[in-house]
Amino acid sequence: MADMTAISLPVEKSRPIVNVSERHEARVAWMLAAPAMILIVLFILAPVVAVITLGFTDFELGYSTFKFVGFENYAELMGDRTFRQSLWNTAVYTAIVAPASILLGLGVALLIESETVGRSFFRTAYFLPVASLLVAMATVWQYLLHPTIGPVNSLLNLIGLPGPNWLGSAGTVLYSLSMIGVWQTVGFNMILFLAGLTAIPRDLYSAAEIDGAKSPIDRFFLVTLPMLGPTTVFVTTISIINAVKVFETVKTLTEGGPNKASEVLLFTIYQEGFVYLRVGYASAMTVVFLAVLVVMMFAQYRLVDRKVHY
Amino acid sequence: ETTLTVHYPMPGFFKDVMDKVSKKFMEENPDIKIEFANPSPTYEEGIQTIMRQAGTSEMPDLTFIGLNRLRMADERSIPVDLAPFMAKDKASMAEQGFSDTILKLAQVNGKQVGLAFATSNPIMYYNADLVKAAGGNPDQPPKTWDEVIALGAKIKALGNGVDSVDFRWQGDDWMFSALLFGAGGTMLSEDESKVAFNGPEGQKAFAVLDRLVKEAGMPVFTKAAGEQAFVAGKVGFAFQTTGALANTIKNVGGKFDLRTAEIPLLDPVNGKLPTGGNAVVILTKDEAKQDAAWKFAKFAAGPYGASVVVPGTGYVPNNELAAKSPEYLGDFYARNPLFQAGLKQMPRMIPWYAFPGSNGVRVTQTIVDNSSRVVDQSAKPEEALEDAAKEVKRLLPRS
Amino acid sequence: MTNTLSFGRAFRLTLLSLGALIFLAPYIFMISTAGKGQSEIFTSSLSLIPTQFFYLENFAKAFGRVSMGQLLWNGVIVCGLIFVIQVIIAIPCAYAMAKLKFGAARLLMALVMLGLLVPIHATSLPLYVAFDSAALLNSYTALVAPFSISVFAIFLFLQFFRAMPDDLIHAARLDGMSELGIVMRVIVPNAWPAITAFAIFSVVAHWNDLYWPLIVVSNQAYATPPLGLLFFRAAEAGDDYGALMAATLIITLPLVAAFLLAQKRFVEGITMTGLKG
Amino acid sequence: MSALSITNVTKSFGENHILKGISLEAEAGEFIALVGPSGCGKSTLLRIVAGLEGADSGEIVAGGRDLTRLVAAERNVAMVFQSYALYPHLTAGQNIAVPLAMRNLTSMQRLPVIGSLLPGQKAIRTDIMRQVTDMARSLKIDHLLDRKPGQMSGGQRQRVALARAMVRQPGLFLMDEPLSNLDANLRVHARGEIVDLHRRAGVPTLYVTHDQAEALSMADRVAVMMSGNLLQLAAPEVIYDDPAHIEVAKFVGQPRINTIASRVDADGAVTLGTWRLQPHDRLTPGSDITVAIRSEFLSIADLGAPGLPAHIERLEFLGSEVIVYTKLDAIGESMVVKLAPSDARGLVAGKPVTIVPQGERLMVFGADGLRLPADLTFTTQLERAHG
Amino acid sequence: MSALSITNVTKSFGENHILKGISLEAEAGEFIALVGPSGCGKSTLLRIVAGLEGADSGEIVAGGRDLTRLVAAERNVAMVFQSYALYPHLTAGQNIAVPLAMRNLTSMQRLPVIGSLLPGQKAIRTDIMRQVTDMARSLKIDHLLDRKPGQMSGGQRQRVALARAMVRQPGLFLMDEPLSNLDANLRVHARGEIVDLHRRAGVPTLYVTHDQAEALSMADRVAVMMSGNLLQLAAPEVIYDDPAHIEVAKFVGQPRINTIASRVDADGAVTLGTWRLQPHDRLTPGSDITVAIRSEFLSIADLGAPGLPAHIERLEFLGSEVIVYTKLDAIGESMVVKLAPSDARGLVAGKPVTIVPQGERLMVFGADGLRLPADLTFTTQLERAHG
Ligand SMILES: Nc1ncnc2c1ncn2[C@@H]1O[C@H](COP(=O)(O)OP(=O)(O)OP(=O)(O)O)[C@@H](O)[C@H]1O
Ligand SMILES: Nc1ncnc2c1ncn2[C@@H]1O[C@H](COP(=O)(O)OP(=O)(O)OP(=O)(O)O)[C@@H](O)[C@H]1O
Ligand SMILES: [Mg+2]
Ligand SMILES: [Mg+2]
Repeated sequence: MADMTAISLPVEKSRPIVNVSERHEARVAWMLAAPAMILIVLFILAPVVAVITLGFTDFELGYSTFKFVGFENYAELMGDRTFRQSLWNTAVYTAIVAPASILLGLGVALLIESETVGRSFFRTAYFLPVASLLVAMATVWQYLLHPTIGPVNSLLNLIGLPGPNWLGSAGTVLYSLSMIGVWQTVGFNMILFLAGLTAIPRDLYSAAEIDGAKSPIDRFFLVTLPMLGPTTVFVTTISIINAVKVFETVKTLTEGGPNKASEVLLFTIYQEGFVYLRVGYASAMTVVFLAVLVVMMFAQYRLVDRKVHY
Repeated sequence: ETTLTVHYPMPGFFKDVMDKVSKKFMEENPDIKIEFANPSPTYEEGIQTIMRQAGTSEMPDLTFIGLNRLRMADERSIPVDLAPFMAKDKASMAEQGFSDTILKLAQVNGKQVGLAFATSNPIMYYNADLVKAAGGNPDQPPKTWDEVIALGAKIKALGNGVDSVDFRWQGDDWMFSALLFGAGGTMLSEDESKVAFNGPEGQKAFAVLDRLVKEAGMPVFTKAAGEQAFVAGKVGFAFQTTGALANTIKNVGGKFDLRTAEIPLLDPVNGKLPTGGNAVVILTKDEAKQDAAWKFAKFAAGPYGASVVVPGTGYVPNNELAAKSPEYLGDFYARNPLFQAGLKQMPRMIPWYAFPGSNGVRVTQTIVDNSSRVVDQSAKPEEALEDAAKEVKRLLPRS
Repeated sequence: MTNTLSFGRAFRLTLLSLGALIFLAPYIFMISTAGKGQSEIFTSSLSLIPTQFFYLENFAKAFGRVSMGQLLWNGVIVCGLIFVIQVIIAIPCAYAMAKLKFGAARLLMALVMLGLLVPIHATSLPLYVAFDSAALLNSYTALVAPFSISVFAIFLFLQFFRAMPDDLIHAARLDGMSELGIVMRVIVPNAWPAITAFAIFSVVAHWNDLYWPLIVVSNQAYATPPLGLLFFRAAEAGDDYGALMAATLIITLPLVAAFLLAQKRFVEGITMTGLKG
Repeated sequence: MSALSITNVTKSFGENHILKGISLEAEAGEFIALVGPSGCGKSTLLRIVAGLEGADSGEIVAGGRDLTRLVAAERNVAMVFQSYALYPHLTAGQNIAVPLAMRNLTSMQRLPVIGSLLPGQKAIRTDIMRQVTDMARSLKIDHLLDRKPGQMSGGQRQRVALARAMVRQPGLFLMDEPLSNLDANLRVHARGEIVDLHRRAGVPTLYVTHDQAEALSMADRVAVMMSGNLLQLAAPEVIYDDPAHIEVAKFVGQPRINTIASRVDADGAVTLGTWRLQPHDRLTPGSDITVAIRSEFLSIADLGAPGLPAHIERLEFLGSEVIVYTKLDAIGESMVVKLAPSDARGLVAGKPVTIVPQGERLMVFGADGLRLPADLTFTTQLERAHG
Repeated sequence: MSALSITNVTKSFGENHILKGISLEAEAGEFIALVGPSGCGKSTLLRIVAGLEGADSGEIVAGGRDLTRLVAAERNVAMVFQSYALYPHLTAGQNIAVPLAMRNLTSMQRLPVIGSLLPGQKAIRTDIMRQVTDMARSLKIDHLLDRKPGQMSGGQRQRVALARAMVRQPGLFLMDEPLSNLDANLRVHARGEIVDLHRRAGVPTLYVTHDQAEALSMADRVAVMMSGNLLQLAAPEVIYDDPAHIEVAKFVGQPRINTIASRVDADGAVTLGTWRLQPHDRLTPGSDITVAIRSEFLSIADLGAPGLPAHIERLEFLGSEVIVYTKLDAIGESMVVKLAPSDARGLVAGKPVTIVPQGERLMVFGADGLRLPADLTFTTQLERAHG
């Protein structure tokens, strides 16, 4: 048997059609994607490579020279308590802000869609925080959350609750920042969900009604949620990434304090690189930050993505 | 004609001052044109911008650098040494009120890297209404920390959401320095090789902080929160820079009787106070421009500059002539008693200490973090101080 | 179906209104502050309506202290350019990734993910050095170029395009459209909700961006709106709140107007009714 | 009391009046086929009955309940959509199970993860799966239960949509062309299943179809809609043999009924080319009428035989029959004749022949399109017109 | 050389082998109808020919060009999708105009605003509009040109899809059930339009349909596909009268052909219940065969007449004909008889009758499903089986 296969001449198989159209498709795809790819390389990849390189140096801002120090920065990172602390804080922040803003965003989008009056008003109201200029908003939040003269605590006092020291105490500062983070991102997610809702064929709701999905909740689970699958994956990914990248609020509101209670990754990196000027070390931090996240997000995306597309 | 590009931080604060100074300067020096680069929001970002731009064509000719960052800038050879210019100008320098004390503020290891432009020191603000209500005499403000604490406790006892004290410990080590230097202490040993702030002076300093919380019930405020509470009339004493004076006056308006006084010192005899503010620094390496830049630097830091800065901000005059001469600030202080506290403290001003080495800035943060542990009572003052000292020791350059 | 106020509907409206109130609270405070004199802003008692109207003064300050017109104009130019370029670059790429088979799709996906994660803070230094050596600082190019590629846009469009029925694209191919033609004539008209949503995000983000303009712009002729806000801030000494809020309102207002105009677009249902099955 | 009564339903889309007042009553267990030209509003009527679209006016009552004010989910109707409307994210099996799950499981039990932990749901789920499998088997899609709609052919999707509607026990069946994408055998088979189910369920059914064989063979009564009106609602035989309106006659029957416009002579007779027809009763002289006869009631004789001389234009082979297209020599009107293939032997295009109508099968319609009384049919067959 | 040649095309979806090697040749201007059970791969084949789907292997050559190497846009084929695939954002008119605009306007001229300023495009646009209107008129959708797909009924959408394909002058027409949602009259009308167009264009056409009347009447040849294979490709008459395979015989013809499984006796004759059939030629004794006869070649006689005794089970009225379902008394097999309504008078369910087949119409298929030689037909009609 083995001999026979060995001597038999290769049979001419009819040419697969696949290759041609696929090759063409691939070529076109390359062409369409090329500008984006070039720009990604130029404005994202190249700087990232530069950052990675810097991570192996002792470069400090202001000095024109630097030397390579190998993995020294990474070694230092291992024992850096601040880095660990900010890693933890970032995780906590993300664990609060991402789910809360996704759920609220979805809820608000659904509520607004099912309402007939004041849609424009509500959309705008929930969107406004997205458009807010944080430099100014920081002041406002400082005041609103002021432990003694702030309106929030005044209201709490009215109903007999003690007002916490929102931004001042190490115990609450992270939650306060999370709250502000949610405030900022709900509108963002709402818009995405609103856009996602438009892509759902009306026919499916008809079918659902006919099938006896009486309550809006039934229809939500039967049609809306699954059909929003891709949008939800997108929103989730973006929400997590944005939460992990929290920076501005921390910088303008608490500067990481008190005593590092609101120290988050990007703030730490910024602090190292631009305030302490140790760009090399900050770069190493950035690399670790990116490596962890890229792997995590890509895995998550591939895993979930397969499930939601039909 | 020479055009100078000038960069400065905190435009909300300095824009009017800069406009005024440069206008006058151009009137006096028609051959020099002043242009402003986009200002930076804070000192911190200002120096970042300069460091980034150092050596590029974008680098401005002059900038204003926070006094505590001069050392760092100098380590990176960013400022031009002013000694040669001063040597040429020796006579007129003294005449224009650049005293040695003042010059020292902008020296790093004896090198004149800039001229102090706007300087401040920490003072005590107080709400006379609250002091009165608590049984104190507003005309006789507390002179020692003990008195502050005692009166603070009484104010706190007034209730109704009123707090005793806001001590601006956040952000940097400036106010800690105020306590430390006020007790006669120093940050490091003379040769900068050992940590010295954990000595008895430092312990006293942290103890004050601790007692402010424990005995006077000082709350944990963020910087902005403290400021807002004070101007709302809900805080008895606020300890912070004179630089905030002008704005505080505006924010308080007629809501209550705002007063200022000298800050209590743990060592009333030898106590010193750190100097905040900034110095004008020449960056341009272009010799032709340098002369013009020097002219401008001298003008800005000179009496005219000071006479513009002081009323607009609350800073203390960085120029002796300006303080005394009727041509400049003259009777300003008589008319504005609130500004006097800072002025009276001028003789005690010493440079805001900048730590050596690449971790210099980070040391500041370490001190702030440990201060915060005291304020939120998560650590005993001795403990926090020791931790700070240990950490700072680690961060100092090993020699 | 009916417009009567049922219990559920009343509940829904209450919920929405309460939420809106919470979300608007900072703005309410802001508007109120923009009309207050400086000493009236922080008081122990909360009052939203200024006792004395300082709107005129504060807005006059906002317009007087900085050249607002120039700032807004720069903002429009920069945001407009950024948005147009982003869309032109991202849509074909997203289409290729969503609907065409090609080997690099996965690599591209990884790049996009990376791009999403990389904060501009981390790469600003290398980018700054690059722009400096190309002598491009202080120009619209410097403000626009780094954002010419939006991985967010690619990612967003990718999700939307995938949901589009293949048959539609097949029909277009048979009708003789090139792939680029399909993108322009079939994909884009049917992706308005996504494009509008992205437009909003892009414009908002770059209109409000403070970080990058601060780095590349030292010449005030190229300053964007948030840079103008700096003139009302004095971190060390306390801000001029009234004027700051007034200026913020002026800067935010165009965004709100744009949003109001745009929002119809992203909720306008494009139902795939050309199809069966 | 009728099981379903639709009263005076009207509907417009903007300027277009789609339904101009449709009224219809169905008995319990009655199967009504709804036919009419494309775009006449059949789907719209179904959607209104289902509660998916609001009518501009009119009432719908079923099983004694006034449905008009109820939302779709409460009307308890099953519907097959013309566009299938399958849930793209669910497999065929899950699609079919949806209505059962909605009815038999509580909303708690239906929750994604938690639901499957609750007590009692296991048995219900098993039961649902059994019903789904049974239904799928009867429509021959049991091998597809795990596929998603995107992986199925058009006909397969249609059967899933059908199964989803048939698996329930609704108060009313609405089917919008449920078999249009099926091949003939499958269609016959599915027809049988639908009729069976209908008989078992005993609920009124509205069935939209373009296939006349379907309409005529399945329905108890056929409703013919046209341009917004219900022209006739009657038993299939009546619709076919005794249409009340010329449009109904034209619409039903393949090939289309032959019609010749004419005018009543002074003596009440009708002249058709060279032939005169004498009706039983008198027609109003001078009135415009249309004479119509179905193609199967015409036969072809050799030239010269008594009848209408004509030429053959073309022939169409349809397997079990042949359609002969002819043109009458005298008046140039087309006449279509349906023959058994055996009878069509020897016929070729161009050949002159004689067309012989069965006189008692002639129908006469007035100028308004309405049928003139049945007793008007002609006894005097095909007398050669004098002169 | 043939105008279209498909050689050995195979295609699998995962484990499912959908096309198992389809080969087919079409002459220039030939109209080939593709029929087969739902899910047999018709749409898939069309999509492969169009270049929308890659085949696993095989070749496609059209007009001398090897299409295999070309992408869809270059193949110059027009296709009607089973799912319509209309552009949702364009009106009906714009939908139809797309292929013309693509061909006749340069890419500059097609640009939204600038395009309408360029010289020369005005005339072209007018011409396109004219063609669109003409085509729409011929499919009776000219009043819908300004509606978007969402505002049209199913049949209207289908006609727009058809118009979009027909308005071009492609090298190849592919139509996937283009008339399934149309009513009978419209369907006949559209059929005529398609045939006309096809004749004018003279390009090969592949036409998928479930409507046998369509397949048989329109096509030059009919291709019957089943479970991935092409069973027979022949002229309609051949497919109907002379099927090469039992499956083809079963698939084509309504009602379905009557089949009776049997075995050849030792003497080469075939016993059907109480009757023995004697073929012309000898059949292999002992082999399994299937005897088949179409329903129209059976007739019903009174009980006692020579033929197969049976009972009537039910009757189905189809307008011009009646389908009689019977069961043979002897072997319990079902037999379906198609009669003219006149011949069915007096028949009721349960009545015992005699079924009389036309012997020369009997077909015999072997165990492998293939037709046994034609000269096997029986001359000895229905001899009563002895004993
Ligand atoms: N993407 C897919 N994945 C898996 N199987 C598929 C896919 N697409 C089609 N099929 C299967 O391939 C077979 C052929 O599908 P195709 O659409 O060609 O059938 P068809 O002959 O057109 O049927 P119909 O007459 O019902 O339209 C079907 O059984 C279908 O289930
Ligand atoms: N949303 C709409 N806006 C405007 N006109 C519409 C809309 N929906 C349907 N129509 C029109 O209403 C008429 C009736 O549509 P409907 O779908 O009820 O027809 P139908 O009888 O089901 O036709 P078909 O047999 O082709 O499915 C059609 O002429 C259609 O164009
Ligand atoms: Mg319809
Ligand atoms: Mg198909």
